Amino acid sequence: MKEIRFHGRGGQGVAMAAEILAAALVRAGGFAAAFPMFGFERRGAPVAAFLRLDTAPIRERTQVYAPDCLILLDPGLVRTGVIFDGFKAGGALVVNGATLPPLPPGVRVGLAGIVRATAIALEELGRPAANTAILGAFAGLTRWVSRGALLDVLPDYFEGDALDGNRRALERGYREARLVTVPEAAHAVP
Amino acid sequence: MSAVARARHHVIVGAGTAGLSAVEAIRRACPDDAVTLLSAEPDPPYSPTVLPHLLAGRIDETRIALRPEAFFARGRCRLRLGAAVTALDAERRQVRLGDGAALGYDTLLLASGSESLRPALENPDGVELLAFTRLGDLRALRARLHDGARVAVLGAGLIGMELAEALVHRGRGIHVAVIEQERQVLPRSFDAELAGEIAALFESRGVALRLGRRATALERAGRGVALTLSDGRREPADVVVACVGVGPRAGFLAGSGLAVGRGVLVDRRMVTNLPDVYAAGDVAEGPSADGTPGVHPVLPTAAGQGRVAGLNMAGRPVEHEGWLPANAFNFFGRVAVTVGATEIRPEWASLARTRGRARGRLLFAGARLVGASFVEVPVDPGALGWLIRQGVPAREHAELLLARPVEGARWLAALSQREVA
Amino acid sequence: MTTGALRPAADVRVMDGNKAAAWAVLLCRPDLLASYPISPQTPLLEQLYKFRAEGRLDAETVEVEGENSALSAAVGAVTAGGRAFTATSSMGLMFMYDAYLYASGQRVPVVMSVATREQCAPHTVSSGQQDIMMVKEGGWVQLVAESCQEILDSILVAYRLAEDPNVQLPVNVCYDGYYLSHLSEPVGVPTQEAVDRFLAAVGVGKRPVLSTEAPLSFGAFVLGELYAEYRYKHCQAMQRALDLAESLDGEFQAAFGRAWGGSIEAYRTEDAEVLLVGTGSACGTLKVAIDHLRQEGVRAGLARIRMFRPFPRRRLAELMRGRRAVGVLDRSVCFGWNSGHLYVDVRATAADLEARMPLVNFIGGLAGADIRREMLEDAVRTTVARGRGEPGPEVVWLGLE
Amino acid sequence: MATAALPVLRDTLAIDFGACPPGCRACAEACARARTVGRITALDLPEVAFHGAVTCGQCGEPACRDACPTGAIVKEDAGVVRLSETRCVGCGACAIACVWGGITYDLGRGRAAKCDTCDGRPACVEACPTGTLSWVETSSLARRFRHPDPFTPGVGLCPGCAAELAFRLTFRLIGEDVVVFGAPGCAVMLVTGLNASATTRLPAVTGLMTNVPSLMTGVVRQLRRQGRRTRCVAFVGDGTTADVGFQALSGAAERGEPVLYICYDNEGYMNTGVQRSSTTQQGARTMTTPVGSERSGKAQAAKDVPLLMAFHGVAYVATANVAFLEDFAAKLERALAVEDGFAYLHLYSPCHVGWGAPMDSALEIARRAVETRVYPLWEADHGRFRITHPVARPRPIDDFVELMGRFRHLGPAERAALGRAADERYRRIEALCAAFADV
Repeated sequence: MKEIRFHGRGGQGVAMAAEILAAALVRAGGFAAAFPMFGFERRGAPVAAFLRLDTAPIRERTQVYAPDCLILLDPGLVRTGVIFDGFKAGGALVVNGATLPPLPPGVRVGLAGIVRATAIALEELGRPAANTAILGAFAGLTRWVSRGALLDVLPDYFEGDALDGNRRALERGYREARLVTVPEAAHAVP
Repeated sequence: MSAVARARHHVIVGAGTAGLSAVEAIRRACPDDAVTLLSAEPDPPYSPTVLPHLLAGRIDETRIALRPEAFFARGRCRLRLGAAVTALDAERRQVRLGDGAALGYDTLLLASGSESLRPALENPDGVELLAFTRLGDLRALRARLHDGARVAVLGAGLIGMELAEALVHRGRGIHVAVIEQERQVLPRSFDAELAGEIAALFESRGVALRLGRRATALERAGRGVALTLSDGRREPADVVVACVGVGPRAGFLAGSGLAVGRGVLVDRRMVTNLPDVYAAGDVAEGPSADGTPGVHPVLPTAAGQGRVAGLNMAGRPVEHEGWLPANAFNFFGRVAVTVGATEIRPEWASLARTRGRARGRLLFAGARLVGASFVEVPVDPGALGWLIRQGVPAREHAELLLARPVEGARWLAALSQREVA
Repeated sequence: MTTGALRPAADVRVMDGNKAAAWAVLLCRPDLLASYPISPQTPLLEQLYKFRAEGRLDAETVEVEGENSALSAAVGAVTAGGRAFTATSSMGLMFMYDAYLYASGQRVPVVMSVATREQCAPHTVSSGQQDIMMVKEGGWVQLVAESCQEILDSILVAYRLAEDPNVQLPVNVCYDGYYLSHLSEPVGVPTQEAVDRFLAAVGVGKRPVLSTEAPLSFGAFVLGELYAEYRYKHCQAMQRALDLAESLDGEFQAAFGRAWGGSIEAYRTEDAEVLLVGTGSACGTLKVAIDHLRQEGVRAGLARIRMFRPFPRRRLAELMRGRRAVGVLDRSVCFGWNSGHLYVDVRATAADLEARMPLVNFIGGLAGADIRREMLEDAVRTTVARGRGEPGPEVVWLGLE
Repeated sequence: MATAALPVLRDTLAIDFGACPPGCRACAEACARARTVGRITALDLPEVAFHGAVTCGQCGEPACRDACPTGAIVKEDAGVVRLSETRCVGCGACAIACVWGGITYDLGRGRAAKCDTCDGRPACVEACPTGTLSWVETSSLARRFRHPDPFTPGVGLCPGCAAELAFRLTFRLIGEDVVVFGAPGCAVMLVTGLNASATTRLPAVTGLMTNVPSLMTGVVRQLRRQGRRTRCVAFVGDGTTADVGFQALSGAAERGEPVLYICYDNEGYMNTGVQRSSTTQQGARTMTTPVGSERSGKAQAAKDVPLLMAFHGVAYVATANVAFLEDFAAKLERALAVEDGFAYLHLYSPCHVGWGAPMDSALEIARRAVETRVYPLWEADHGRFRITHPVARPRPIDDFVELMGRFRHLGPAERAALGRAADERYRRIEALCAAFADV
């Protein structure tokens, strides 16, 4: 079983990113469960979401405390100091932005990738919903899910122009994601 | 939750106009209450007013019932015929009946009507002296009337004159003589002038009027009888009918503690001096419109008093407006109507109008109409009565009332009724 | 026994608990949907209105001004012979409490889901089971789900239970707010034909309804013995619902290929020395904890209460019989008993047993506080220790201190 | 369901008194031609510049009948006071007894005669050139009763209850294709029964004080779904309506649910022993607004619920009053004409028990509430405001206040304030009528 934690802000589509990813994983024949951690609904508030994927049914109904992967839709949240809590040594890190945020000492990243997901979203959708672009990047970087599975489930969440825009955003995220080197990082892909 | 009043038992003595009006009123106010209506007579309720009309043949006995049978079948009303009341025990709240049985009541209405007064005359032979206030009287009279019979009527009051008129109307060569101690006919109803006209009318139809005289003795004479009059003359007859007046039928109340004057004394609510005992109609002596008490044995008064008594018995405190003298007479097609006062008082004004046989006279106390009498003129006695009762200032319209009495009175009454309403 | 397991299949969609409930409602073809939004149940309503807007749901929709009216409108529709659905959470459930009692006392077979949530005060919109515990004596049938699939399936069963001529009671389908209402996981959606077949046994015409042809008076005033008779019959119907829940589980499996265990899901209880008792989503994590501890040789099992009202007292007593200790997991508090609500019921059930055993209550997960697997493993170990005679407090607050 | 035979009630003659053209005697002449003896009197009196007509008013308790010695006059079930000419002996007692000008005494034949409305086709009306005489429906209320009284025997309300009267009328008008809704309160015993007994022959639902409009919503939606036009009608009190149940009422009104909601307003919680509600009149004594040295009576003015409902923008809102039943019936019919929207009737229904008045006083109190402007009769039909019973010259407020013990403690100043408040209320409705007469 792998566990993923999403961090972002209200309005970025954090919860939906987790749900789309779960749907794609199930579409591909696996099992997945995702849920967001909610406070009061407010634009701009910090939001987290959790996802588990496995080859067997998932019964845990708890938050993710030891993520195998962190997906940071808003790297600025790193300043809160809790983003990397429990991050497994050698885990994967997918960041929305041109560079990696400063990492706390002791964090051992196995794979790090960046993508300008917000810029892609603004270009393709006209609004900063970075979720599909970063999912494309996640697929391209980790290979835990196929780009095709993600594209397959997009019609369940979008329609019309939004569907087309999100397809483009996902494709561009997949293409434009870049692996980056982290000092002291272990480069073995999990 | 309010308690529901217990249904009560009302006993009404007498099934005439007053008694029946009381039944209607009780029914309307308290439909669940029980009513027992006691009539001393064997016949279904009727009004003695119909007697001359029956005798004259203007109507037959099948058409005189005051209410259809279904009326008594409705609700909790029980009509007992031939049930004469012999005594009242107000303490135990019961009346005693002719068969000795006692009947309890919650409220009691005395509406036993009136009965004929007996004339004071010598009758050594015990000659049969008929009366004319009940169906039984009528039947007795009819049995004795053969063609050409001579009938002596004692008294030229309303009943006597109506009897005389009916006998004439009946025809068959019947001779009628009316003996009256006053010098005019209908002394309590008309002034002398009008009475004179009426008298002339009767005489023109062959009725012998013996005015200013009274019968002092009665004896057998051959196959008939003979009356001795106060002036010494003798009046032969086959049948003698006493119509010298009526009085309240209140004899059975002797010893009950009930206050009786000329009739059973009642106030405006028809309450007697005994608890829950009421009286109405001919038997009652109640206030008139101006408040003076009196017995007023005419139909509208009986109906009004009966209704007021019934409502009070049912717990609705209402007052009778007081009786107003009013009469309508129709003798041989000549019509006379009086309402209110008939005798003028010194302080009153009288306005009259005569046109041919038609006459009208109005009495005014200041601006107020207090009496009206009309002969051979269509009038509306009800509307006139309203004007008199309400004290409507009618003096300024006296000319209109005399010239066009129906329209004038109805107009004035209607205006006043709209103000009152 | 592994129950409710889902094999990936073509009809499987990933959806959260609210959507799973909405799909179930759609399949049950209600005549009327009455709703008032409250977190975390709101997305369920939104999904149903979306179905309605798309023409997939042929139902009257009533956007009421409050929860009391939501349930009342549903009760009205059912009284007039329809099938109705409503849903709520937390203070919304409290605000409809008079109508809640009216519905059960009138024996109105309405179905209402509850996305469970804490109560005020203090204010919170977070998960917890306090709301359904506050109404557990209201005369309704209460089903509690552990997964999104079970939410969907329980709503289908709820209509069978509610509308059964021998039951005629309103039914709650309860699921943890956020932990299930917002948990996206694969859910198998049955075909409409299969659901229609399953529900054909109940429906309109099999119970007294409002009609001008044969006028009836609903909601009469009743005194004394007749009132006692109504209450007696209500109690009897509750017990019949308990029996029916067991037999329906087999029928459900025949229809849809899934069984859930009836009133109680018994998990690894056959050889268990200690028994854990719980209800709702945390039981999923508890199963993982049990599996984990069994690798260490700890013989623990779980009795997951699926039908909380009527309480499956006899079955639970059988499952408790002979255990060394019983631990009860509560996500609510029972003021005045200084414990959780489920614990009070389990304690009462223990009185049915000849032999006594140590009982221990664990309270956790209030106001969205996460019940982590490690906490539950500690709880199981604590229960085992009590079974060995180790002393300790009767009530343990997880994560506190 | 057994349908009781309903009496056919007759219409009657109306005369606009004093409105005849001078010199016209057309009615009297037509009557004399048609009936030999004229029974209507033309009061053509140029001497006093009056021109009118009078005839029998067909009294309910006719004095002429009571005075008749032969039973010749009867009051028929259909309303006509009929005189049998074959029984009349011409004694004239009827003419003495009648003060209304209803009896014609025929000198020529020695018989009385009176109007019998020509059995519904009066010659006088046909002859009237101006419409001064008309043939009108005096009994239109009863004529509207197309249905039997829905009650089963034995209704457990206080004797003299105005709400019971209103309930019976309401459902004789609405009929049997109806579901009636009640809520705990006095009149719930009109809707439901006790134990296994039912009070009405109608399908009935007794809800909670908080949820009647919502129950109605569910029922009416379901019935419409089944293709039925069955009416859903609530008959509930002011506590349910104005206070604890107001939210549900407001919600159903805003949604425009196709139901008819009738609030019988007896201004308080009478079923629980007379406590104030928000519709209780200012100053009124109740058990929760008792009279003492520090406080006396209700401090606040009555909540104007019908106005609040009108501003919900619903299809039909009206105030009605048990003493103005024709007005009530007409409004009920307009409310029933609304098939697709919400209709609200606010029915003034005095509680003689709670208001400290005699058992037979409810209707008189209700009448005076209108005549003193305490309770204006108006409607808002699809937003068009109209006063249905204008009160140009209100009676003094004391005429209303004096009828009830609940106001006995009020001094002259407080009474005057009540009167001013009533006037203000009336003028507010007048202003709405002026502003929204033709929306």
